[in-house]
Amino acid sequence: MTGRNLITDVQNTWCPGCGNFTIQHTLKALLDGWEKEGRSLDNVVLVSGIGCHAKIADYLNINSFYSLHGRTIPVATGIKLANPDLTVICCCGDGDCYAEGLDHLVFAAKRNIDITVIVHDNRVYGLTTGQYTPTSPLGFKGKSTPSGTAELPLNPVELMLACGATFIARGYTKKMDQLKTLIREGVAHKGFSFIDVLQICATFFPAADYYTPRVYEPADHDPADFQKACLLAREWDYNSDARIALGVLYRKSMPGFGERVAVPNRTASEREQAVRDIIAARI
Amino acid sequence: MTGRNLITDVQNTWCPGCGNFTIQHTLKALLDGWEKEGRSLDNVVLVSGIGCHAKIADYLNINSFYSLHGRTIPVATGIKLANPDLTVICCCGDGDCYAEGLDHLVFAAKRNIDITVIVHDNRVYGLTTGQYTPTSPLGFKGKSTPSGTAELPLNPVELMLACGATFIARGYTKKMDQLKTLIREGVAHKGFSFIDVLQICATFFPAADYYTPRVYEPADHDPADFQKACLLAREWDYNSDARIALGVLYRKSMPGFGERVAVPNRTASEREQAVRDIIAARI
Amino acid sequence: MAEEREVSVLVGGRAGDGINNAGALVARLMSRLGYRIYLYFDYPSLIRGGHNFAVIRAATREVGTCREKVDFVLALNQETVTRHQGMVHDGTAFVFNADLVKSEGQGIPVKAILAAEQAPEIMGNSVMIGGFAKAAGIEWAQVEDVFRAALPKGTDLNLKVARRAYDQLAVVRKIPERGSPPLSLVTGNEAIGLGLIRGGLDAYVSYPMTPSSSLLHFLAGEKEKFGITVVHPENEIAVVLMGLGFAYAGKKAAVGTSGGGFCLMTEGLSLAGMAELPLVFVVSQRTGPSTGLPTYTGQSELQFVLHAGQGEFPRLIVAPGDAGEALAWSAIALDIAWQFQVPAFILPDKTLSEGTYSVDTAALPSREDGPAGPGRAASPSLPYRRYADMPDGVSPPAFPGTPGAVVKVNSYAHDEYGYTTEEGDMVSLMTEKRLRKQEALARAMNTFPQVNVLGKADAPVALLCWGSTKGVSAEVGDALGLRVVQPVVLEPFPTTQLRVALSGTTKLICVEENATGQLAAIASEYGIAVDEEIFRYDGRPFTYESLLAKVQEVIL
Amino acid sequence: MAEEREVSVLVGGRAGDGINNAGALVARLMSRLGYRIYLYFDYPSLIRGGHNFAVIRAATREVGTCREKVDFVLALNQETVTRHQGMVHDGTAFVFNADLVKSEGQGIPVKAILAAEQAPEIMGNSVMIGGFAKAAGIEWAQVEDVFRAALPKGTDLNLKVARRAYDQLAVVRKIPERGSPPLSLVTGNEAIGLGLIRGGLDAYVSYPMTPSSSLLHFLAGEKEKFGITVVHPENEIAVVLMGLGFAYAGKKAAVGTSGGGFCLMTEGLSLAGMAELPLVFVVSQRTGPSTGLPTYTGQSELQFVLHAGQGEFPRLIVAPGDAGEALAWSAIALDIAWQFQVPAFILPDKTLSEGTYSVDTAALPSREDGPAGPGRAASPSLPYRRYADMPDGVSPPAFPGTPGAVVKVNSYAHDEYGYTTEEGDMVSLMTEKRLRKQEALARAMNTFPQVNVLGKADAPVALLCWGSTKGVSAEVGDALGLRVVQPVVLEPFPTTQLRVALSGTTKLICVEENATGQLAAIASEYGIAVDEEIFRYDGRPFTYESLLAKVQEVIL
Ligand SMILES: Cc1ncc(C[n+]2csc(CCOP(=O)(O)OP(=O)(O)O)c2C)c(N)n1
Ligand SMILES: Cc1ncc(C[n+]2csc(CCOP(=O)(O)OP(=O)(O)O)c2C)c(N)n1
Ligand code: SF4
Ligand code: SF4
Ligand SMILES: [Mg+2]
Ligand SMILES: [Mg+2]
Repeated sequence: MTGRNLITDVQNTWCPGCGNFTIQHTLKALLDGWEKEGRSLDNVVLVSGIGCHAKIADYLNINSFYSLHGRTIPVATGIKLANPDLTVICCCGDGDCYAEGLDHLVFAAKRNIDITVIVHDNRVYGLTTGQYTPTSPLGFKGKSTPSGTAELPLNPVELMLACGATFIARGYTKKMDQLKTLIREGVAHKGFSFIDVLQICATFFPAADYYTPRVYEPADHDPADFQKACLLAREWDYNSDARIALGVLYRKSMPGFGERVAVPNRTASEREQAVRDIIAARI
Repeated sequence: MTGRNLITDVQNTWCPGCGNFTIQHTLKALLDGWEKEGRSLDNVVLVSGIGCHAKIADYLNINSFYSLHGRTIPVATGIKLANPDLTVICCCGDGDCYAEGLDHLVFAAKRNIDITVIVHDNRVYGLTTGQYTPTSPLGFKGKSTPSGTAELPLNPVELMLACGATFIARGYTKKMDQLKTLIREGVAHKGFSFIDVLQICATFFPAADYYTPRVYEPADHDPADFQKACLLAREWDYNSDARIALGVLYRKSMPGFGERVAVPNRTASEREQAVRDIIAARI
Repeated sequence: MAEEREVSVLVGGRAGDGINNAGALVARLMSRLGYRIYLYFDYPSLIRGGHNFAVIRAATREVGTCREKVDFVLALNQETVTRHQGMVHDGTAFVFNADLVKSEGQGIPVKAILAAEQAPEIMGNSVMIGGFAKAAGIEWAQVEDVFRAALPKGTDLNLKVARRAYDQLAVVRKIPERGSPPLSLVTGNEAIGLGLIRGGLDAYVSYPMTPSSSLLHFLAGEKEKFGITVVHPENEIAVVLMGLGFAYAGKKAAVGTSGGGFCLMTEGLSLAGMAELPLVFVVSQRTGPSTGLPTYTGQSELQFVLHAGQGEFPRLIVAPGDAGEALAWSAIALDIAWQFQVPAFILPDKTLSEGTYSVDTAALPSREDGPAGPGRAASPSLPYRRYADMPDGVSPPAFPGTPGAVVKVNSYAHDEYGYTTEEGDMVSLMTEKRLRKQEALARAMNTFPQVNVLGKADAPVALLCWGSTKGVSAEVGDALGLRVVQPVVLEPFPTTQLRVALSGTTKLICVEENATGQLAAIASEYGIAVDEEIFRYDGRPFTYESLLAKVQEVIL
Repeated sequence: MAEEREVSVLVGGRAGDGINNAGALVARLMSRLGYRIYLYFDYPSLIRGGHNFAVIRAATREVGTCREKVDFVLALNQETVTRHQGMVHDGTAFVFNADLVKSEGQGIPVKAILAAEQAPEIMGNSVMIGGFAKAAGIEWAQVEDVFRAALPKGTDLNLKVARRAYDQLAVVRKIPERGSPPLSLVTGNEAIGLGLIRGGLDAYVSYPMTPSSSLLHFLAGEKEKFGITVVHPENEIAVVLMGLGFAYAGKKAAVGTSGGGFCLMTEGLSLAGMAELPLVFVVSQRTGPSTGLPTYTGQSELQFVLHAGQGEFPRLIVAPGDAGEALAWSAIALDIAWQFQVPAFILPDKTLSEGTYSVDTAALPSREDGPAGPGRAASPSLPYRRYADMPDGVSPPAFPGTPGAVVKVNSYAHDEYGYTTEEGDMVSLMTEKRLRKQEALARAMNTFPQVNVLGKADAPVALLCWGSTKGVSAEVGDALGLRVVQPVVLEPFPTTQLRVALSGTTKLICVEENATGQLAAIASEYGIAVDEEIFRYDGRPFTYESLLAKVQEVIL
């Protein structure tokens, strides 16, 4: 289907100033571009979790699977294995895929399954009205931790480096052009692509004043340099004050899980024959 | 209770040559030692998952919680938060806590909860008769992957470094003395302690011939050196051929989750008063 | 007023406008006049924008539902006027924010008032409340009292802006004072939390999920006062297993969630059954299946909660009908869980969890003797047998740290010591131990009044309801002269008490907020046949009129 | 022989001795003689050591259970002789490994034979089988045939060592040839796998858990032949969600687990219900609760599987009674899941999953017309409405990649396009759509014979059983002249067919391998009252004699 209106008629209910708008517009712009390049959007699938971020499934007029809190990645993995021709993009929340469903993220990276994971990392549970997430800073006062959290945040970039992810990037919703590049490259990357997006939550974690002066794009960074990527990842630990590197932090080429587990196609009669052969061999 | 027989009468059903015997004997020796030092074993709790490793809960005559596949760590966390006087040791499997329950491991490290996690890392699902685990090498032919796995192993040491664990060690069941030191230090460490134990599975992953010539204890390693710890962690990636560093690879001191979330004790009448005050304030 | 003895107020505005708080203030003002209150808060699953509204009903009788018509409309946005036209009657009084809303009635220039006092925008609601108070003829002293109690921060400025609106408006429908002493206003989730504290709770572990989250927030906020540990872990699997860790260590724990999160707790539930560890599960129901309608109500988790977890083991399920019952039964649930070492469920729904009710504290039973049951055993006989086979199936508990006791709990089939067994005879013995425990539990529950009879107690036609439909059923029962029977305990199923409660009925009408009749199915399993079923499954609770009409249909 | 027409063989040894394989060879030898076979394999949850045994029963009738006495004992360890003394009768013939076992009967010097042929230790079992064949008077040519078919590697050497034992032993109890053509021997899990393949399976996703694991191993081993994707992911949550990913993309998937793993799938199950995605769940039951007895049987997941997942939605549950039924019904389950876009359950237990049965392939229905139902829709009408509200509640499916179709599935309450809705009317409409689908599903299932009537079809006393107790119930029914009624479909509950099957009964006895009577409870919910209940809950399946005795008790 070409020339479709990429934004649906569903009423948008994000708060004014929410960074999710940026992610939505970025995806829309990318989809527009692909369509113009003659790529069919019929083969694009968006998988979302549950949360503010996930509403994007209602707002973008493409195939979508609006799944469960924490479960975008296994759904996306199933879809990709079922039909390798599909381009599968996950829009996850930070609560979603760093807390509830963290293991799926680790295993997607480990397997190098060819999907693109965009984490709307607003560092808070938005839709459930403001509890801490794994990336909230130590001491964050959310509704479940009114006297402040008791744990340091997880550094998802460092985690992904340790898990063998083959494309690791960080974006920021106040840098839309760069974000577009990151997502485009992530989708183009053959294998697992991870993009942590510092997404402004206007209501519960309005951190623009913190991020904007600190973000930078490291000059001459070679994404093939793992050691350097580790240093960049650790420069800012999502807790202490430091510069925040944006861009593609690491990239590497490696065979994907899908190719490795591929099986030959069998016709119905070949299968029936196989069944009958097996049964016959059991006499 | 002192002078107890530390081994129960339960029939031991590990295979001959199984590395679990070493872990059991190591723990017994440590418990013996503690008892001799006058430390009461009444305050020691063992939490196990489900699998060959987990049978240790039946074999050691101490408090134990024989829990679920993948769930030792949250159980242990609850126990420690409930009663900080208890020494809580988890015996996990690699299937257990690197696959089914990986997120709990990550979060225990992140929180720095004061428990000791011993992973019986035999790199296979033993009790379910030999399927690959997250630490099995690429191409491992288990019952669920008869033509070989399609994914690289996870490097748990690297993972723990990325997650903020404050005590990280690797042992080997053919090095019992060292293992004893590691577990003793892990238990003594205030905060989260992680010990990956290369455990020989005599039946499904008899890797002694591989491990024995490759393991070494890095000379002059300073466990406070994070960068060095990362290099040691990456030296052997559980897949390619390399030297395998044993010992305490990383150690750091940090306040624990338990201390941070501690609340004042309240008497029954203080609590009742608080309830009545709250209700009264709602008039 | 629609009736002499009651008044209903609708407060509506955009999500983010603080409609819930405005509703609470209105509720409090009317409560102070001596009315019983029920507040229903309706909001979609979003943070800002969208339409929120609260209906506050004040009556001289106990209430737990809304009427379809309201006597006052407090409109903070235009939608409040346009959307709820069906809720208006001839005498409805409108009070609205004149900056944003066009309507008949009395407009308030909110912006101008705020500007005059240099007050911030968020004080707009105080302006509206001031206006409402005047329109309803409420004494200024009352307003001042309520503001002082409810708005400890910036009270004076809030009062100033409210007073301006109060002075500008005219009395339209005076709400008469009833004279009776005011009661406390408590939400269902607060009541559950307070009940658990009274039951001796040591720890609450929960992962946020509507409509259970407000219980987490409440207990997290008060944890210092209560001296309880509150943990919000990585997910619901961790929640239930941490809870079991607390129980094993001798600490009374509860966990909270809704259906989707409960799915992830079912394996831990079965472990609780096998290991005989006490744990209270608060499962607040919302519209399903799956993510469904997160902020709307439903009663479709009864069968799931009853049968969840592999294998067979005893459990307790209580479904309180209002905040008062929630307060009382939550303490009992925790007691019983510990007395019998079983998992216990408290099964509210969105209506109860997030609804506000008048609670009569005078009726609060004393708990001065402390929690019942063998919660903390003295010195057990040694060698300690965690699963000692007692006549009633309940083994004397001990916890790690008890001198000389080796405390072993086990998810495998096990012997009396907790060691794994695969011997058929031992497996049977332990299964029978759990069956006997189930019987002992049922006997113990029978000493409680488990089934409420409301309405006309000897009427031949009866409504059978459970949970939050108690209030609406009772009212309809009163209006139509029907018996209303509400089992609070749903497992062990109180067959005997239910039969007594139903004796002499000729027609039984089951009222449920689901689409298949879950209580009806269970009742018929126990030989109690339901003649008619009335369902609602659009996520909204029955209003008085909607249930009345449906009941009238089936009794004709 | 205990009876003319049948023979039972016990093979016992240590875990790790390959008792299951030895039993399979014995089964095959007897199958070739024209008998119907049932093989039960009993093993504790450990890898080496411990005691394993297999009982192979060969009869002229269909069998699905063991007798308590055996005619042959093949002892690879001493425990086989000492432990199973109760299973021996006067004429039992013993064949044993003389190196390890002291016993009456014929000993075989296994070590010496292996040494003579320089054969490895693992060929010891072939020696024993050779000895057994001789003792049972089986022709050498048969042995050779079976070895060639079953042991493709090292066949000649295996035969050589077997021959030595064959030559050393004497015929003791000749098992007569029956003349009828031999049938294939298939385990329950293999039958499920083959049935799913015939149903059009594209992908199997599973995390190992006894007693479902052998299905994973079987399909993983044959995936190239079948052209199916087999995935063993990180845990059961990933399993079910990957399965739903496959379904969304238009690929027929099944997932497999046991009760504990199924707990973790319940949230995904509810998603399947809401999103209307077809997925087959194979839940193989074992003794619970919790970890319970991993390698022993039970029938205690029926109510759980029936009510699992939050909210209400249609589902199919089939519980095949033997391998033949498993083969046929697994294909149907997959068909129906896709035809109605619902989750479907196949509910075996350890007895069925790991038991070996004779399967009559002649009875295999042809599937040449390919899978039924609208699995692959042609071009849908645009704009595509994933949840178009059709009279039977079944919306025409389309999958991503379909030109012009925007395919949106959603776990929230949604409209016809799959967009999230919170409107009460739309929520009701979609709930009613699912209710209509439930009715359509029930109607469709009614076109299948869902209830088997065995035994004496018109007897007034009936046994009601389900799943793997089919075989034992049928035998007891035959022996006592009772009717035996076995519903294969358990949801939608086949009330009409069950009533017909039970018509004219005066006494109904429910037989279940659980402790509470789960089918009995469901039947009584549908107004079918059970008079007596016979339970077994020690993890062991009913033997013929154990059930016979219990039935005799209650019919007296
Ligand atoms: C199993 C389960 N647990 C809890 C919830 C409730 N829930 C819905 S969204 C959400 C958090 C969302 O946070 P995040 O993923 O960061 O998304 P955001 O709203 O911030 O975009 C939670 C806890 C749920 N839907 N399912
Ligand atoms: C939820 C759940 N899934 C699956 C299983 C089956 N199971 C039991 S032990 C085990 C694997 C054990 O592997 P590992 O943790 O490595 O322990 P090992 O036996 O190797 O010591 C599995 C999959 C289970 N008990 N529970
Ligand atoms: S709560 Fe935060 S993340 Fe959610 S819509 Fe509002 S601004 Fe965006
Ligand atoms: S299977 Fe492996 S891990 Fe398990 S008992 Fe045997 S040797 Fe040990
Ligand atoms: Mg978030
Ligand atoms: Mg292992």
